[in-house]
Amino acid sequence: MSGRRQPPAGPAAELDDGQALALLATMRRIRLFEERVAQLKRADEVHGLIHLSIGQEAVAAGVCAQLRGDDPVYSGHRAHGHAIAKGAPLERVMAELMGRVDGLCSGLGGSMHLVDTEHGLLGATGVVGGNVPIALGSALAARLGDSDRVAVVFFGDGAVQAGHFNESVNLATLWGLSLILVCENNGFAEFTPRSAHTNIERVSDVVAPYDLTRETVDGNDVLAVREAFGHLLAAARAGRGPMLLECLTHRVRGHYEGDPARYREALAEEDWRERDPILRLERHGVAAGWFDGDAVAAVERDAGEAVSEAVRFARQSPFPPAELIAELVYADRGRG
Amino acid sequence: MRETTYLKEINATLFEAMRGDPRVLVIGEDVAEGGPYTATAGLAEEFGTDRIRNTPISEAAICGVAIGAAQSGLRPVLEIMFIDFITLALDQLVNAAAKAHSMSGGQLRVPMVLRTQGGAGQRGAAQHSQSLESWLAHVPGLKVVMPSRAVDVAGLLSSAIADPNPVVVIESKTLYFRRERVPDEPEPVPIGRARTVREGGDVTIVALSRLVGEALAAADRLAAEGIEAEVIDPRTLVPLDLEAVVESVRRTNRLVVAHEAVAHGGFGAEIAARVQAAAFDHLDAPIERVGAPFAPVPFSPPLEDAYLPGSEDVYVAARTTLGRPAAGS
Amino acid sequence: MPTKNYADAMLDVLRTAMEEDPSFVVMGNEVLGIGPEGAQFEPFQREYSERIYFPPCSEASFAALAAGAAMCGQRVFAHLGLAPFTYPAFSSIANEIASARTSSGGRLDVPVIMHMSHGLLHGGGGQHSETPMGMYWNLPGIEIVMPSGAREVKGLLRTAIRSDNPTLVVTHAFGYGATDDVPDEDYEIPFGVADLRREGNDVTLVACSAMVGVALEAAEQLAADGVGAEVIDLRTLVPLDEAAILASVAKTGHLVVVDEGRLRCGVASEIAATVSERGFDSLRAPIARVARLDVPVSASAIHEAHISPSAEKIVAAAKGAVGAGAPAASGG
Amino acid sequence: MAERWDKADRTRLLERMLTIRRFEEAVDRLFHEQAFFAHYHLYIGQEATGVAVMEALGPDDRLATHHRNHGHVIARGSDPSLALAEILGRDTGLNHGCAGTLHMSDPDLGFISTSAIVGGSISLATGAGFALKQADGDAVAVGLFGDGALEEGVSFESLNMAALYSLPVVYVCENNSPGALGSAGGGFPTSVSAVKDLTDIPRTFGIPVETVDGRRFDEVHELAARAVDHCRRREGPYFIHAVTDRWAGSQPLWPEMTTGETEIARAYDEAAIEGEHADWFRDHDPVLIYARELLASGDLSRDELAELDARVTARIAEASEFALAGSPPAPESVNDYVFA
Repeated sequence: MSGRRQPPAGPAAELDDGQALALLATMRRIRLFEERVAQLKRADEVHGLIHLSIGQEAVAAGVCAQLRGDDPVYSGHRAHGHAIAKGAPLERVMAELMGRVDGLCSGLGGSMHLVDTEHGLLGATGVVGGNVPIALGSALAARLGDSDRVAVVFFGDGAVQAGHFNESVNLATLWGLSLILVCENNGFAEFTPRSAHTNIERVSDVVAPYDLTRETVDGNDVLAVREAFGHLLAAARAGRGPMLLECLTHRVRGHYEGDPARYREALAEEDWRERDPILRLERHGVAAGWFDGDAVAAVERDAGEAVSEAVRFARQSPFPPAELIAELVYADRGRG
Repeated sequence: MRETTYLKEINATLFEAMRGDPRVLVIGEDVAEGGPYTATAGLAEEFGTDRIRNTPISEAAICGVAIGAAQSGLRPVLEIMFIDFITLALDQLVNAAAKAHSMSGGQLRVPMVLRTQGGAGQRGAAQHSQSLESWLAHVPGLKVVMPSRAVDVAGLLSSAIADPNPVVVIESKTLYFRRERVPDEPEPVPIGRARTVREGGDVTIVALSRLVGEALAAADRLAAEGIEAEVIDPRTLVPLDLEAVVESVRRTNRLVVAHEAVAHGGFGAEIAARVQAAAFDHLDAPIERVGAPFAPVPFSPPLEDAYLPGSEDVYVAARTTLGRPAAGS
Repeated sequence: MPTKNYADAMLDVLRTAMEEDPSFVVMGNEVLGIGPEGAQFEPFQREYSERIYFPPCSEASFAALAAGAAMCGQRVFAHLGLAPFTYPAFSSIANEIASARTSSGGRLDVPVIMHMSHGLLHGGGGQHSETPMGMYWNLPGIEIVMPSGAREVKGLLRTAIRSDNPTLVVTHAFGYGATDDVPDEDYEIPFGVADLRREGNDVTLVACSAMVGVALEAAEQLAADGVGAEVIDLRTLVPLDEAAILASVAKTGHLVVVDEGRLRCGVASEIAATVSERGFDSLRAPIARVARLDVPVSASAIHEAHISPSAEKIVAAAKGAVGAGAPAASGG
Repeated sequence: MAERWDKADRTRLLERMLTIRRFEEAVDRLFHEQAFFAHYHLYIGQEATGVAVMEALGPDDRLATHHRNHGHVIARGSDPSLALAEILGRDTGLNHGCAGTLHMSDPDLGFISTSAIVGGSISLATGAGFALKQADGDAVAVGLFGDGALEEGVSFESLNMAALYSLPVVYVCENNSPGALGSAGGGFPTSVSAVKDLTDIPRTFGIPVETVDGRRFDEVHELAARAVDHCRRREGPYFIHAVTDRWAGSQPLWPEMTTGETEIARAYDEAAIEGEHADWFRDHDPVLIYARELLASGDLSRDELAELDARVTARIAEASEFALAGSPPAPESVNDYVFA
């Protein structure tokens, strides 16, 4: 296969202390939020199929930190982190997972279908890879509207084996749209290791025939994600696209909450502490003098409070009225 | 009055919509060249290939593109060349387009139009001749229209482009080239309103798409025998103008439902189920359904001709429901 | 008789098929659902690891792959996942599998077994809660099986595996753990023969899959109120045992069709239309359909309950029909 | 490899190619005489590829073809009379008139279902390969398709699975896009693929792939034989990219015989090559190219060539008569083939 194309030169991603702390705060919020969700799922307070991204927070944080509010973002079934990183209010995400009327989607969407148009999260899908072509449509709208918005779609490596992924890469390349495909390659498609689904080791190799600009990074290193994505984003903003960022990461939980995950070995605690993207940034940030231990503790405390507040908010929100579902089938409120 | 065709009206409506609204764009396979039936001919010349976009043979992806573009403020008109190929885009249509508004709690809107054409009669065999409207009507969140004549395809396509929801416009390939006379200033055709094509007091015939013409032919034959049939074209399947049908059945007390699709699980079943519930005491005879047999569309002309419901079947069904079976049937 | 759940019943049949036919293959992820019963697959998987495949997220391709293999005489049990995940495979199923026999002029059999899970999942939300049989049975060429319990799962799956036609075996996503008295030995339940689950003289309740249990529950409640309900388990949708339904309606004069799929253009529509046509003179009241409301499924439990058929809704519809009161003709 | 063919072989191969050409000309003629109506796709210009691939196969191999199937069915050895009767929708046809031009198949010769959905044949052939790998023996599956099929998602899914499970499938992509309408804008291979070289697609999956001049029988056959052998040895799938110049008479959507029927004298008489499409007949017509080779090698004299053409023409005339004389199927038979 032809060698990987170099990412286009873009402005170097400057990182100041405040931004570093913000990245840490985002990841910590996602982590504590999801740990709480796991508890609430066991207590039957959140409903439905729940897919957690614990261990993958660096991708959501590193990517979304650099996006504008009007950049359309799409996600899949493992979307909590992306929604939170893109700016969706924690309490409204929690209320959605609890099926309450103050949830992002008034309780109609649930965990797998988070949407927050106000913050540019245009969709999350429960169909593996189903949002890739839809994100392409948003990129097309940006192009035709002379906007420099960049569309971003998150997906797992399992999505790459679905035909619509390849169709979309072809179209995006053909039309040169400003779309950045962000693959969270956690090595598992649902319950099955990548090696059982394809002979192609790296997702970035799948798109090689299209000569797409592509980059593979350590997805557990938020600084690496941020920097690589920053370069791609600058180029996409300038109208050069599409591109693919492959983030090699690790899913700590099973495919969904309740999944006994017998199909794989758990990572040893020690190894995990080494790879945990949050601990890594904490260690690095303190060593680099970006922030100190007190700031780290404050981040954790604030995030914990925000999550508790989100739970309080969600619990007091009523369930949606039964009639709402019939009202929302059609945009003009008409029934079919 | 002026002379036109169903196909010319589609083309003219697209021109008009694109001139009137810069958000409208046309996406599909070969659309810049006009497509196999020339429905989009000339558009690329006037509006350029940015707004008339040829695509690869990738129905799933291009349907997704239309959804994303619609969610982001455009008004895409997606062409799926044959309705049979909707199967390739069904995941996007059912799991995304139809549900986005509801699943997002009303935040997202998908004002896209999916134009496609169905029906047999051109010896297209099992994969290019199907009538799949019942599948689409089974999907809440989609609106489904099925025009039977030039003036309706223009009006409904226009209404569909203006609609804030995903609308599937199912055209009929056998109606494309028929010459029709239409008013110079046709009335708008709102989505969800049936049309009484012919009035009559003895039996109600509800017919879809191509079968409207067949029903009229049957009605003429019945009239010659002293039976006055009322022919209703629902024009829109979702939302269905049930009241127009029920009102008619309350007067005629007899109903025939006719379409080209496989009768089993077809849209006729839905109409029959609703009418028997809404007008049970008014029905003097069983509702007769006319549709294709439970078999894939065969290629051979005599087989396809026998397979396809036509005016003879409508006529026989009407006679049957009147308790006066046609001779030999 | 031993007590077994759906998963046991399926494994009984799959094991026999593996033993009888050295080329029999099982392909699919979470074949026994995504619940705890999935664990029951493990010993089977170890035993037949050579003939069990966990395919990529490529539903279109592996449905067609199973069919292509079937055209060469191999039997593949292809688990396509949850019913909504079969939409990406719709062209393979509708265009390739359903029409292949007719298009070859009867020269090619396609004995592929497609399996999927359907139904409301209690929180599955918009994209994991489909029961699209109204679409599948408008598609000539495929046999459709919807077992109502573990006993039926075993007998019907066995028949499906032996059928020379493409079969769609549809089990309820919540049913894998449901138990029944199921014989150890192999047996077949013929297609197109409904099962009269309960006799009654006043109203006929027709259902399939998990709705049979709900209908039986409704029948109990109706009995307490002096209404004798007859409950018919269709077992297969294609072929459909119209005669059984018509015979029952001839006796009761009233029909309530229960279906977990959506109302409009659903399974209940066709059954209502057929009976209203062929049982016209027997019917003493409008046929009521109790089906899922025509809306996308919400993640909210309140909404899910609101749109689902339930024993209470069936009871109300049945009483409406028998009382010849207001026609109970809407879904939900 | 060329030396393995003796005079009789080469004459037989030319006869087969010419049979396809005359068959397709008859299809077009019968369409214009309104003997049948359907949207049909001709194989003219690709005869060398089809015949070469079939020649590399054995009797137990299985095939999945697509909407442009006539040449494959004839090349594999189906009776042209039965094939033509099928296209005319007769009960005497290969599929009792149920298939027509789009879905024609001959299961006795190893064809499985013929899909007219772009990409369908790739997925079905992958299934055939799956079954053949499970079975004993060394039979292989062949999937035949055009370059457009590589735009459909199912093709990627299928290639991935074939590579993953190491299935014995020979994928034969007949790329007839050069010269087609869509490529006029400069895009190659088609106007709607961003892939500059289609062979990069199978290569990505680790599937061995080679491009071959689809107009040259010997070259295609040599590659096909290697590909089949690779699959027989159970070394996984193989991908053949056979490039032909699109027959000048073809329009992408509705075929037209603007080239007229092929005069066999064009194989040796430069003066017979004239008109708008002279280039195609001179440089791209695979049947004439092969005939010229036989004339040059002395395997065939001009008289023998004329005689061969006369024989083939008569055979197709007979097929036309058979097809036209065939009775249509009984209308009720529509229900006969739905279920086993």
